[in-house]
Amino acid sequence: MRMTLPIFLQNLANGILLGGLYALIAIGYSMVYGILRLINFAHGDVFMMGTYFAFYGVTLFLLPWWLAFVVAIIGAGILGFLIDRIAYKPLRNAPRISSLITAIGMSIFLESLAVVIFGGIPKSFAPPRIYPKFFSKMLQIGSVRVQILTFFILGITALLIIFLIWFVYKTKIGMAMRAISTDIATTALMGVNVDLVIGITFAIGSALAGAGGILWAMKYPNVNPYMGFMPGLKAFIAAVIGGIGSIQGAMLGGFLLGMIEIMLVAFLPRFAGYRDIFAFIILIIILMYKPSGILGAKLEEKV
Amino acid sequence: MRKMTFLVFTLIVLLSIVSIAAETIKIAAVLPLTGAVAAYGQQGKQGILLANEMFPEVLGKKIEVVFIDTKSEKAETANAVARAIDYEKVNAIIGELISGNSLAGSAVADKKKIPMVTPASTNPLVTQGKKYMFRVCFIDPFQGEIAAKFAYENLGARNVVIFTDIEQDYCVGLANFFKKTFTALGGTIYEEYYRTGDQDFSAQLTDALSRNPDILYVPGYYTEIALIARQARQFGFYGPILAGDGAEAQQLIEIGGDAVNDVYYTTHYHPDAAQTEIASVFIEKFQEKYGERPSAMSALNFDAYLIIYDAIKRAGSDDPEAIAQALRETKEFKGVTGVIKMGPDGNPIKSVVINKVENGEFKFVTVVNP
Amino acid sequence: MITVLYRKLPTRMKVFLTIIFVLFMILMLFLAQKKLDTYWIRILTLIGIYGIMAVSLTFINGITGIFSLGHSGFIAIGAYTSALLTMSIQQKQMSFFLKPLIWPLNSIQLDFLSATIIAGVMAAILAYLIGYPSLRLTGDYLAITTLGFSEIVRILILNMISVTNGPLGLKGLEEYTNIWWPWGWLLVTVLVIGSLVSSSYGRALKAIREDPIAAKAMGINVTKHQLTAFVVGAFFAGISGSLYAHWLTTIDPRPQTVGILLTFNILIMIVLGGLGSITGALFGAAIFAILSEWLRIVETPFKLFGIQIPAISGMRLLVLSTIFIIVMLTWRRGIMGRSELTWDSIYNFFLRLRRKQ
Amino acid sequence: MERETVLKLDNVTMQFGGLVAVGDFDMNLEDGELVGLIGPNGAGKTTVFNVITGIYTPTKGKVIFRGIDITGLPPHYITHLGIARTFQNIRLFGDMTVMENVLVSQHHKLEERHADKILQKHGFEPKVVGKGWFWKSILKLGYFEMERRMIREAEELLEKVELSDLAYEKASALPYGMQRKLEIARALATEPKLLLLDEPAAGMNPHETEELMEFIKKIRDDFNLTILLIEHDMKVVMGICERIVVMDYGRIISKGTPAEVRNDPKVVEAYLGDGSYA
Repeated sequence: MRMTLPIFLQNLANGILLGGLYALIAIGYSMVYGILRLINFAHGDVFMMGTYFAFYGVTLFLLPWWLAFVVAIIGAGILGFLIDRIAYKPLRNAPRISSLITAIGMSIFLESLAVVIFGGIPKSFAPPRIYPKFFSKMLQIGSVRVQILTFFILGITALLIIFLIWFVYKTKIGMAMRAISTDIATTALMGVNVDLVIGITFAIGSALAGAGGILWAMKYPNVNPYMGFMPGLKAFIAAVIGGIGSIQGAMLGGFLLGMIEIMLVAFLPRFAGYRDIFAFIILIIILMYKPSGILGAKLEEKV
Repeated sequence: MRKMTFLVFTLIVLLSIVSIAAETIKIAAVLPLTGAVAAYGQQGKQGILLANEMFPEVLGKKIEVVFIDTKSEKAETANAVARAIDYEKVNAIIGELISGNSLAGSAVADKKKIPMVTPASTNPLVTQGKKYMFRVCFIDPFQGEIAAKFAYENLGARNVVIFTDIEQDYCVGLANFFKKTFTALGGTIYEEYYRTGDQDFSAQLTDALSRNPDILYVPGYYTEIALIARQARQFGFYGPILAGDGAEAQQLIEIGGDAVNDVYYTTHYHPDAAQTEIASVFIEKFQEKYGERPSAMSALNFDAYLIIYDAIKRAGSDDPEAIAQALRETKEFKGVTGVIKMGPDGNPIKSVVINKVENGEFKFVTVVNP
Repeated sequence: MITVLYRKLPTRMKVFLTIIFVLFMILMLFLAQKKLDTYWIRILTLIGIYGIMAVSLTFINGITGIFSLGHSGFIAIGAYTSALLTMSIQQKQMSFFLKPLIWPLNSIQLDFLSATIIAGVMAAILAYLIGYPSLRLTGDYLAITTLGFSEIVRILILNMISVTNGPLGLKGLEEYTNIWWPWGWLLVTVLVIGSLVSSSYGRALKAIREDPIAAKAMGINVTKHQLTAFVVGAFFAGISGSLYAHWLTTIDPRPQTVGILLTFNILIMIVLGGLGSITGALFGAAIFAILSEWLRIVETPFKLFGIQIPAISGMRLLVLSTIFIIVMLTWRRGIMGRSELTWDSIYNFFLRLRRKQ
Repeated sequence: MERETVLKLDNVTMQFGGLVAVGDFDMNLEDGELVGLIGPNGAGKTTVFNVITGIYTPTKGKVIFRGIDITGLPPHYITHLGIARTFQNIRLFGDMTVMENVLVSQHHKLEERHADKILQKHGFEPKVVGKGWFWKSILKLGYFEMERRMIREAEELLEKVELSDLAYEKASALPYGMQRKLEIARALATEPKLLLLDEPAAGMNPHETEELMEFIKKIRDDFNLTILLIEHDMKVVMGICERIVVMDYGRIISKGTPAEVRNDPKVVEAYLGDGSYA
């Protein structure tokens, strides 16, 4: 492959964009895992649901696009909260594997629910029907062509992450979240309403997934009930790479994974078919040799 | 105790479900209504429902279509066909759409000697060696060959990049047959690969466009074609994109927007090239019923129903053996997707239509006869 | 403390009862084949195949406590291995038109039994290679790693066109899998895994599930035992893959054929049956196969309490997954929990009934 | 008469990152001794156990058991060679019966041929009974006889520790005191020469503690054991131990007979300074 500087820069831009989207979804995974040690398999499906909410907000309820997006993000948050209340809360004291199995069940449930409610035919999430055409305009920066959408997505991603870091580190609930992730039992003894805080964590993580879903659909305008599975899995891998349980880690992992995927396909186009293998191999190597990820804290079992 | 009450309640609900039955000629439509390729199943269902509405009766009996979902899975397809035959006692079967699934299903139908017509499984193996398996679509080698000739002769292409969806046997097959013919004609080929569900093609496109292709050949399904077209235009490729019949769906234009202008594709029919009367009626009624243009998938499923209907009428009997015999003897069947003469092995001999997208509409380009 | 006496039947009696039961099952299957229509025979056959898949997964997941989500990978390897071995040379030449099949696969053809056994062995070898590194992990990390491995297997199958025919899959296999092969293999599976579980090895495996560190301290080579269980489970998964391929007569690397969705289905079976019980897994497999078919009613127009409900596709999976979640929330033990339905337990059940009277 | 040295810890150091959990630890246990290992919380007592039983490999130093260098051997080897332990927080196989818990501890006699070779090399009696039990278990060849033998041995053991009545109860259903006892029984079933008890009296009332002390003395004599015991309850330690080793911050600060240790000012300081013992 002839890798010239412009082509490299083009791929860099692509990588950053994909990475940003992975990062948004990965944060939700990471937050939930940090608190409950639960791989929330249904996270990818909340991502899908959020996109559908936005789609129907615009097409069925005729909301302006920005309002529909905000409502959809809130909707995804509420959905996440409900999922926790219904499916995970009753299993708080059960073996961790039980929650994992239930999460898998929840994922299948949400997918089939979407098939029943929204139908199996993919919906098109494209301008001008859903959002203004302005976003899909191309900007020429030197030799690199970038869509305005890219800046929008990166901007929103950055904004959401800044908000999240403020929330986790500067507010009372954020403090409670961090306390729970260190020691759930002690935090409960301190008089913190653990269930509420966990519920809020789910809500925020899910809202971010919803936002990620909408941005994803703006970039790849194809909405279907199964759209959440692969990005969900990839985001989980990103969270593990960065160090699961850590918000900064999830961001770092997301950007890294997005970049690696794009660059590998760019440098070795023959191996595009193996693209997902790379992600899984990275996952396995990280889990084997540094399960705490790049930024994660070390977890050890006491004998 | 609460658990007990709950269980009893569930049992009552389940037991009070009663299915409805009636005296009719039964045709089963074994389709992927959910799962990975639900979109095709749903489009197919639209076509069959319309056909059933337009031609509800034959030999004085009502035709009842039983839709059976396959979840886009092989095992489910095989079970669904067995269920259709033994439990629903159908006289003929329409389905499946995916070649691999049709194969699993046709093994069952062939053994039970129930005629089965697949609307869209284009792999040659589907009908091979089976006496009761038919199709209304053409097979991959033919379509790939026509596409290659069209690219070389009509579009004047000499340098083509093929985007192969390595997860779809349909796509790999088409790409393969295209490659054979095109290189034989003297053109050069470069290949890129992707997988169903991929959303980002920027890496492949950056590589592909650095080879300055005249056209891109993307014999995949419409979602990916639309995304590839969008991203290709963003990267500054404005040449023609050639595709197969998997491109034909309203979603191609919805997802692709302006980017899919100049997408050519080989397919089964076009309203403007309507070789049959039924085609224009079909399009009109379809738009009336669903408010959108019919896709090739709907048209092919419509034809699958219609060819069975025609066979029953000609056989003068709803006996599966007689229907199968009549299907084998089909000569001048006028369907929506063209005039079909059933060849040996249950493969139809029919013409290929080439369409293109222009300003958000599907336009007829040319028709190639076998 | 009240001690409930647990009586055991004499071994000879149990062996006798087992033989009677097996003969009875053979008779029942024979009758089924004579009397039932193809549809029900297909479901019965499928129950046999699912049974092997479920028992082998519950042996790994439920009894040894290795939470593996990689079962579909072993099934895929088994399916492909045996399909490549049983296909006729002519059939292979016809199918592999993208790239020719590599030597020596292109020039051999074996009978179904040998092909199935080799399929199991291949899956077992793969399990050894995967298990060796990944069993250092535990819990959900292990789950996600095995899931990753099964996905890697699938993607490799997709890409290694000169061995697997890539996305085109293998088509036109002989339909060897009648009702006898799966049920015969199921018997072997249950006998072998049942023997292991009820032996000292089974106790060691359960001990590892309960507390791996304590098990180590009691002299058990945890890694070796886990690996053994993983390999044995994979062997039978490979067998089931062979049966599955020759039942479908075609196999391809789509996610819904041999991908994560298949693993999820098996997981539903063993959770319904009770994670950690062989007999439970069998019940789970039967319930899953029958319920999946029976629930088709909810996808056709039907009447509920006299109200007409239109056909909605996708309802089946919605109902199944709802049941699945409810089982997890309210009845986590499933049907059997971790207990087994054995002659001893049946005997004691009747003893207790009598004592109550 | 000079007694055989059962266990010798030679200059053992265990470091986690920069943290020295155990430093330059020397200890000799002689055949039949009952020795207490005490010290404030976090002194590194359990780490010593983990080093002896192979859960940790020491950063430096050697562990010699009956003349065999067991440093760095995996835990199951060490158990087979004759060291058994209990845990501070009970770690029974909760979902299995009392009988099964004990039977699990006999499993290594079917399996550990490699460890058995080490035993034979050092002139001890082999423990492994026959070979190929994996296949024999599947095919049920000679298996029932073996199973009967294992059950008989387990029954005898349960008889000795007075748990026979509860043999078919689930381990997790036992009362707390019984669980402690079962943990010891399970360790005994591995046929150890050296038994390590990690806070056996934790959570017991005075009456139960009294019984436990008798029980420990009894099994030492019945099973011919050497016992090393971690305990916070000074009554237990002072009551039954012949020798006591006191640790603080990973190092030995005092050792000797109970009377000697009790009067050692360093010991008093360690405990008072820590404040955990009053």
